[in-house]
Amino acid sequence: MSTSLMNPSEAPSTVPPPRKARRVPGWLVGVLGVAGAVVLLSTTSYLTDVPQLTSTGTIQTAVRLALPILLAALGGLWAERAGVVNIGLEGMMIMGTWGAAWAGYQWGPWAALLAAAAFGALGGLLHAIATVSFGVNHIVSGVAINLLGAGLTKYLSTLIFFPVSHNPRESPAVPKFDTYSAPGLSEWLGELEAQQRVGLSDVAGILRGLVTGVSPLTMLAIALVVGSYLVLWRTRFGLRLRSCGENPVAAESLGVHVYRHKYLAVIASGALAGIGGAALVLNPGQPGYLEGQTNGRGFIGLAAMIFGNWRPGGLLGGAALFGYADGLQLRSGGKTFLALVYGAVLLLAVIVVWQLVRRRWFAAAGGIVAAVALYAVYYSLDEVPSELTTYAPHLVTLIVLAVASQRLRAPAADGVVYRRG
Amino acid sequence: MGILRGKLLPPALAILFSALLCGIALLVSGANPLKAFGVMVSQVGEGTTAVDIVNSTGTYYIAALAVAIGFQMNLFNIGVEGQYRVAAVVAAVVGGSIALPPGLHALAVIVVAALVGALWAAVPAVLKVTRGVNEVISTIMMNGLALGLAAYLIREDVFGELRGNNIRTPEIPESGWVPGIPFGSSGTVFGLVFLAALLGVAYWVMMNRTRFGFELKASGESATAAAAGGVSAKKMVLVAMLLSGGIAGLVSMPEILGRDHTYNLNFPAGIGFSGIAIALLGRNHPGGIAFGALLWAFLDKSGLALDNVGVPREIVTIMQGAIVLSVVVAYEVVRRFELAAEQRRVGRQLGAVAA
Amino acid sequence: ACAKDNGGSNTGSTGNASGGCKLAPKPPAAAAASSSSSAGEKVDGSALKVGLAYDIGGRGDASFNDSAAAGLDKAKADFGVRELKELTAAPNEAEDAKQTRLRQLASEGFNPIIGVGFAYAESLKVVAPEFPNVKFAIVDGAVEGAANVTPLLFAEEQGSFLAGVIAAYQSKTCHVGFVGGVKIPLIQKFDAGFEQGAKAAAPDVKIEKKYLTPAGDFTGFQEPTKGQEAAKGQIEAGADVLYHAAGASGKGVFSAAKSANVKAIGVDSDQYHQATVAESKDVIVSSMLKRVDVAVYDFVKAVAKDDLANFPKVFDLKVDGVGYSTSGDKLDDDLKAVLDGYKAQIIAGKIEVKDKPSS
Amino acid sequence: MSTSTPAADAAPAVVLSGITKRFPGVVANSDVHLTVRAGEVHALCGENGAGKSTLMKILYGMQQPDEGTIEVGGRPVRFRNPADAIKAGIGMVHQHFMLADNLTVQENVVLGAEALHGIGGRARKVIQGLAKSTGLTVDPGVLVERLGVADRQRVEILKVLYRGAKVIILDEPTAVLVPQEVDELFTTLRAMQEQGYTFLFISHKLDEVRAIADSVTVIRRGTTVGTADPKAVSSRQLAEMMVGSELPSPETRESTVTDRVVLRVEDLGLVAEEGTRPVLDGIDLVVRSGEVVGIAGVEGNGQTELVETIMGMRRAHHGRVLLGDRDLSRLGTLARREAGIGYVPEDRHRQGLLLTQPLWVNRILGHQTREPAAKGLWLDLAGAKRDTRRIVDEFDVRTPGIDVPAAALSGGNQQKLVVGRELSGDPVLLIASHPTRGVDVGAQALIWDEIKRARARGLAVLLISADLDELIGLSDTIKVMLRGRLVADADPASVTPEDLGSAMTGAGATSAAVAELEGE
Ligand SMILES: Nc1ncnc2c1ncn2[C@@H]1O[C@H](COP(=O)(O)OP(=O)(O)OP(=O)(O)O)[C@@H](O)[C@H]1O
Ligand SMILES: Nc1ncnc2c1ncn2[C@@H]1O[C@H](COP(=O)(O)OP(=O)(O)OP(=O)(O)O)[C@@H](O)[C@H]1O
Ligand SMILES: [Mg+2]
Ligand SMILES: [Mg+2]
Repeated sequence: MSTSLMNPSEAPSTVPPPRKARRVPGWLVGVLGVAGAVVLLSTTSYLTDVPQLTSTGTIQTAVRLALPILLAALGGLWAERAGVVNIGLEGMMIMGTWGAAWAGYQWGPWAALLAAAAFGALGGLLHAIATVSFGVNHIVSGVAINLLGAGLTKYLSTLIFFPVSHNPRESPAVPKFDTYSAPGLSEWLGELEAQQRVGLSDVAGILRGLVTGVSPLTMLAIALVVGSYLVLWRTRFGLRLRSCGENPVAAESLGVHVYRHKYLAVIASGALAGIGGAALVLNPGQPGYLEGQTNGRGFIGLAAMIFGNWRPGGLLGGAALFGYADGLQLRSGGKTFLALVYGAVLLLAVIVVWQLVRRRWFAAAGGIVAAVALYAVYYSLDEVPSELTTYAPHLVTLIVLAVASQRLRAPAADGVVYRRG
Repeated sequence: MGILRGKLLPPALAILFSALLCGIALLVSGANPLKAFGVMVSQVGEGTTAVDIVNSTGTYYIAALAVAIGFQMNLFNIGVEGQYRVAAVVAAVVGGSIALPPGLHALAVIVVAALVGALWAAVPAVLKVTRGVNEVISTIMMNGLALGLAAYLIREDVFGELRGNNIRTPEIPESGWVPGIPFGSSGTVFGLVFLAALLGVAYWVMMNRTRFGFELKASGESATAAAAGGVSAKKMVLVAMLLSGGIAGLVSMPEILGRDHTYNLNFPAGIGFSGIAIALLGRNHPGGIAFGALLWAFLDKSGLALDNVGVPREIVTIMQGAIVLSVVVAYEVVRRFELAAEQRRVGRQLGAVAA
Repeated sequence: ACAKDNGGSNTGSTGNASGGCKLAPKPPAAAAASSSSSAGEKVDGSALKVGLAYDIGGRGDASFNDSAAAGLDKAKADFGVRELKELTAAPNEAEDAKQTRLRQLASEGFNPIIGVGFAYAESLKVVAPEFPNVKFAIVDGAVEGAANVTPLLFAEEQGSFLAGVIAAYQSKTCHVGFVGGVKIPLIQKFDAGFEQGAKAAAPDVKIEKKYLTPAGDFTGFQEPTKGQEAAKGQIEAGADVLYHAAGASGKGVFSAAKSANVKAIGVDSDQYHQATVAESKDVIVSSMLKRVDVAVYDFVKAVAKDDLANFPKVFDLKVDGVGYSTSGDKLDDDLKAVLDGYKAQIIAGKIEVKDKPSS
Repeated sequence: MSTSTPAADAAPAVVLSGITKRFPGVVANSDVHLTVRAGEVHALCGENGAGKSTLMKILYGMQQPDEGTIEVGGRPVRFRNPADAIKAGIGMVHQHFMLADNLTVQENVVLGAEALHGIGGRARKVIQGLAKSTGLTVDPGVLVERLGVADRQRVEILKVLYRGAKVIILDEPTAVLVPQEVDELFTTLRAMQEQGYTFLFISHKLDEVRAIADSVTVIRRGTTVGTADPKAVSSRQLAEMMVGSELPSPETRESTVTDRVVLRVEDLGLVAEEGTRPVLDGIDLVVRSGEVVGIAGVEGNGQTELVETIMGMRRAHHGRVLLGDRDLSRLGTLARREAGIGYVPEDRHRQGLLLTQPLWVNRILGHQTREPAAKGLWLDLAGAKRDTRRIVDEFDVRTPGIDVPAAALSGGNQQKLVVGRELSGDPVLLIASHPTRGVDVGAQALIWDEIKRARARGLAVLLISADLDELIGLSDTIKVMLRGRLVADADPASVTPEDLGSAMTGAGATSAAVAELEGE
């Protein structure tokens, strides 16, 4: 073992001289992806005559639903970039909801945000103590934190909320943020959308959804995504943090305080998950804290992060996809879902053509079979049973992962217990 | 002695520590922890609680075994939740619509449940093996889909039937029931609790005495070493996941065949997640898991008594979380201590100490 | 370049075909309402120890548990009940936990014992025969073959029929919506009645429907966010009166109605007066009342008088087991008259309200 | 830099005195004394586990000594962590590369030293400047995972330079390099020495030590044996100082090669997982009974892939693998093992052993279907234990018992266990990847002996090794591998490591002993 590389069999073989890295920049991938998705949706919307696919309302719904997931995913990003798997996001998020409600009903939404971050961070701290200092398996610790988070908040609610709200499972009502719109722009886009012109109206609808009725929370979340990118990829702190997730031994040998960075990362992770909880509590439809409110969103956030290849832009996409699919099924149900199936057929058709160009006959054949099967579904049904559409986001995530997951790459030391010395 | 210390000390410490922690929490909230714990212990003697604990231990045990098989090779089957639900619906539907002689009927239902559980687990397994999809995500997604499928299958126009305000699958005829052991007014222990015990023994034998168990463990310990030793990681993933799903499919069998005879809207959720915690608590060891399941069941069932003394029952959940966390910390501390001791011992015996 | 949105702007609500529905002929006016509730009668319940086993949510859920609690409180005050004990179910608990709860109450000498929620049906089937001398009751459920279990069933569809009528009359777009929490038979009764009522009042009415989760996934009662988004979807599709039967998720429905300035109808209790939805109270035009409190009160009373034989089989419009609220004064007298007309027809059996939705 | 020659009167760059470091069960360093003059290349030699790396880690602040003092530039210092050492101008290139694969070269270099020039364009300029002045050229923007070994080493040295280190520790820097790359490295070192850098240089290769070092200190069993002038001692003398006894040699005496073909590889090809890039291309190979065929090649030229394809751990794209007359191409790894292939993997920790499991469980690995470890589907625990005891005895595995976890053994003893296991069950073919890598001389000698004995009994051996002396000494035939192809044959009787090295880098045959194969 003494003279080899760290991972001999995983070492890249230098057989032909290393390919000149023809790397497409990440932002370009994102832009192309978004553009592709818009084209696909507007085509589908046109062909199936279901304007809801790109309506302002749908987009707004998607944004609202994606928000908590996005924040949880960001939390996951911070922890995992530092090499700590955080399956305890759900628990930290629950703690966040409680903290948000507790501070929120007394001192307003901004206080709610702060308290949520603090409560989430507390969960993160616990996770850090267990995983970093005690070297506990990350999953174990995460599961325990989920239990603890749920138990603690229930317990605290009976103690603290019950006397005020007379309901041990609910907090008193929490005041919400006002929402904001871009004046002029919003109306202009609204007119465009109303004209129902192919493509143009779709884009207008989507844009309008993004600039109308925006909560400060949404802006904060977007800022956090950008901020996370800048901090993690453009600062020395971020470099050090990421190095802890890639090769902590090397980092330590260069004077990086690995434990400290892991602690900070996991605490930040908890805080972000906590803010995700606050996003739920401060959602206009919510009374405040409600037992069982997170309903697995922490896990979904984790999935969105993996889906997004451990990158801020990617997880934004993952959260958006989930929010969009969920919004669509909630707002319009079975018929729209069928339109989505149609969209999937279109997407598959594109993939098949691409595989044919690359002479991947097998993959192309698979694509054709899937497309035909989906088209048969589209053709034979009027409406998908609501039992099944409810979980459309789960299905969509699964399918997209199956198509794309081989390109994913976790930080090299993710989930590895690191011990100094 | 040393081995016992290493294995038993950590959980004992952890339980003590968690009890202490919860005690403090109770004190802070103005309750009397001694009274609370006392009421929980004495609850075991009340009504059917003892029998309920045994029954529930069996259910948790099966769930935790299912999880543990995956854990043996670092596979996180978060999907036990969905697997047992889908398996329960389909098995209940099949059980309610076939006619077979007693014994055989129940057996058929059990086999169907295992198969369906395995089938539901096969999706993430295949996705992982062929497409590299992380099983944590895919099983979480499958849990959602399981809810949808179960709901669809019990629609009145599909297989369900209406009972008052409840919907359920057709009742399984008496030939498909598995009789329990009645304890009079203290309740009836499900016959299939013994299935759980049997699974535990089988699991132990498999892990320690068979080639398959060895390969599973080797694969979990070091996928690269296992591959060099002729164990295909992909095959192991597939088999382990199917096995895990198959066992998960059995989770609700004791209740369905022993008491409910149908799947209805009151179907309990969350057993899969408890199974994860219990498997971790028991360190994937059949004995440890049995202990963990018993502890879990005790906390669950006795916790009902806390209502009587005005203590929020949620303290039990806190206790469960605290136990899981502190038990692993305790194991880790003891392990480090013992590793150093072992190295010292090896060093001494070899006389390798220079100078 | 952002401007603050003022609450209740007219987001969505496209295609204002103002003027509302073409209404069906109004039902004949009813005779004077018959207030059946026998008041003033003195009942002594000082010997009773009443036990209550709540479903998930328990006292304080601002829903049917709370309603049961209110009935119990009233009974205690009126009859001087000796002792009360209330226990609450936990989410996702196993069947035997419910049995233990009931058994615990029974063995501690509580009698009568009321299980709140159909989830107790299976447990009562087991426990009730073990305590033949204890009088049990179950809200929203029935237990076949157990003589000592009194079902407290409601004709939610009848109340919802009236809610449908209200919706049809109040809609300007002739387009109404229903948001159900979980797609279970109980909630489908609300759906069915609402649909039938709306159609009866305005045959051309368009109805949007959405259940948040399917049967078995009870999170649909706890997801105000989803309730809100579903409601917004319906509002944008054109609905301007929304009725919900979605538990805590209903708060999201109200919030959506409030922000789009459309009307909403509450459920179970008079939600106009509910603290947690106080912000949106001005859009709540009425609530479909399901008088669990009355049922519980009447049951305790019947037990105290030892007169279960005459106990109503179903709490329907006839016994005022269901109804509608008028708090906030959003219904005009015309409409009230129409509602009374329909109510009379239903009571008289001229209209039979279905308990299963058409789709 | 103006003063380039080491001045005898200047304060020594580093003085370590009385350093003692104990680990549980081991005293890694015991009263070590070491003086390094400024501007010299000071070599450190010693057997495996002698404590060289530990000493260097102490100097670099990664570990704290239990006793002893450190002086740098004449001033006593205390390093609590590497950052302290870096501040004092000390840098270390580790025995195991310390690079984050998924970060770029630039990120790896600036990590931990961001305060100097930031992490952006300025840092890039500095790196490029450094690279130019020292000849360590590498593109700062490329991901480290795309680099070969020599490039990685350059990055490691750049890292150290970037921090302004004046005293540079190189822990076995040449182990992974071919002779030509070693020469290049040495040229760089000399140029840097001119500029005033001081080097601490660890190597097991004594010729190299003599070629580059100005003085050499030998460590044995954790303590300093003495310092010598490398120009004045022979490699043999040095080695005997290290070991305290005579040296073994890998040489095989007479040939035992027979005509019976055991392994035949025909036109084997492998395509990289991520695309269509060929990793192996048209490999034809024959190994006969009693023959050792050695494969020489710079790491990363497909040797690992070749072995793993023959073992069935990777799916060949085309071509056949035959054992005797039997076509193994469609079989899995286990079936191939059952057919009679023993396999000593290149990395015993990752591929050879289950580290936390007892020795006897490790005995079962790879033999889980065969006697004595198994009976049918059932494991035969007693049989496995019995046979483990046999291996421990026959192969002189130094262990307190067969129930200790494999991790508790030293590297050499772990390797003896692996070799013992792979030679059990009478294999007809042994595939040995770096069988003595990082193993000390005693264990090395034993492993060589065992391979020779088995060969004499008719075993066919496919040997992959980076240690060219071992390769030349053990093999009957040597093939050179380059970019996934076998490009040349060499005759072990006459070839020198230098010739082999130049063939391995593709510089072309420089000697009659290496015959290029037709085809390219
Ligand atoms: N962290 C550690 N914990 C326990 N023992 C250790 C540790 N690091 C090193 N050792 C032991 O200290 C001794 C010296 O090891 P060291 O790595 O310094 O040897 P070395 O001379 O560098 O050997 P090599 O030639 O293999 O690199 C060895 O016996 C090793 O087992
Ligand atoms: N971090 C560590 N913690 C505990 N023990 C260690 C550590 N590092 C090394 N050891 C112990 O030191 C011994 C040898 O370790 P080391 O890595 O130096 O092996 P080695 O003899 O150099 O073999 P190799 O050549 O494979 O590296 C083993 O007994 C191992 O258990
Ligand atoms: Mg070593
Ligand atoms: Mg070393």
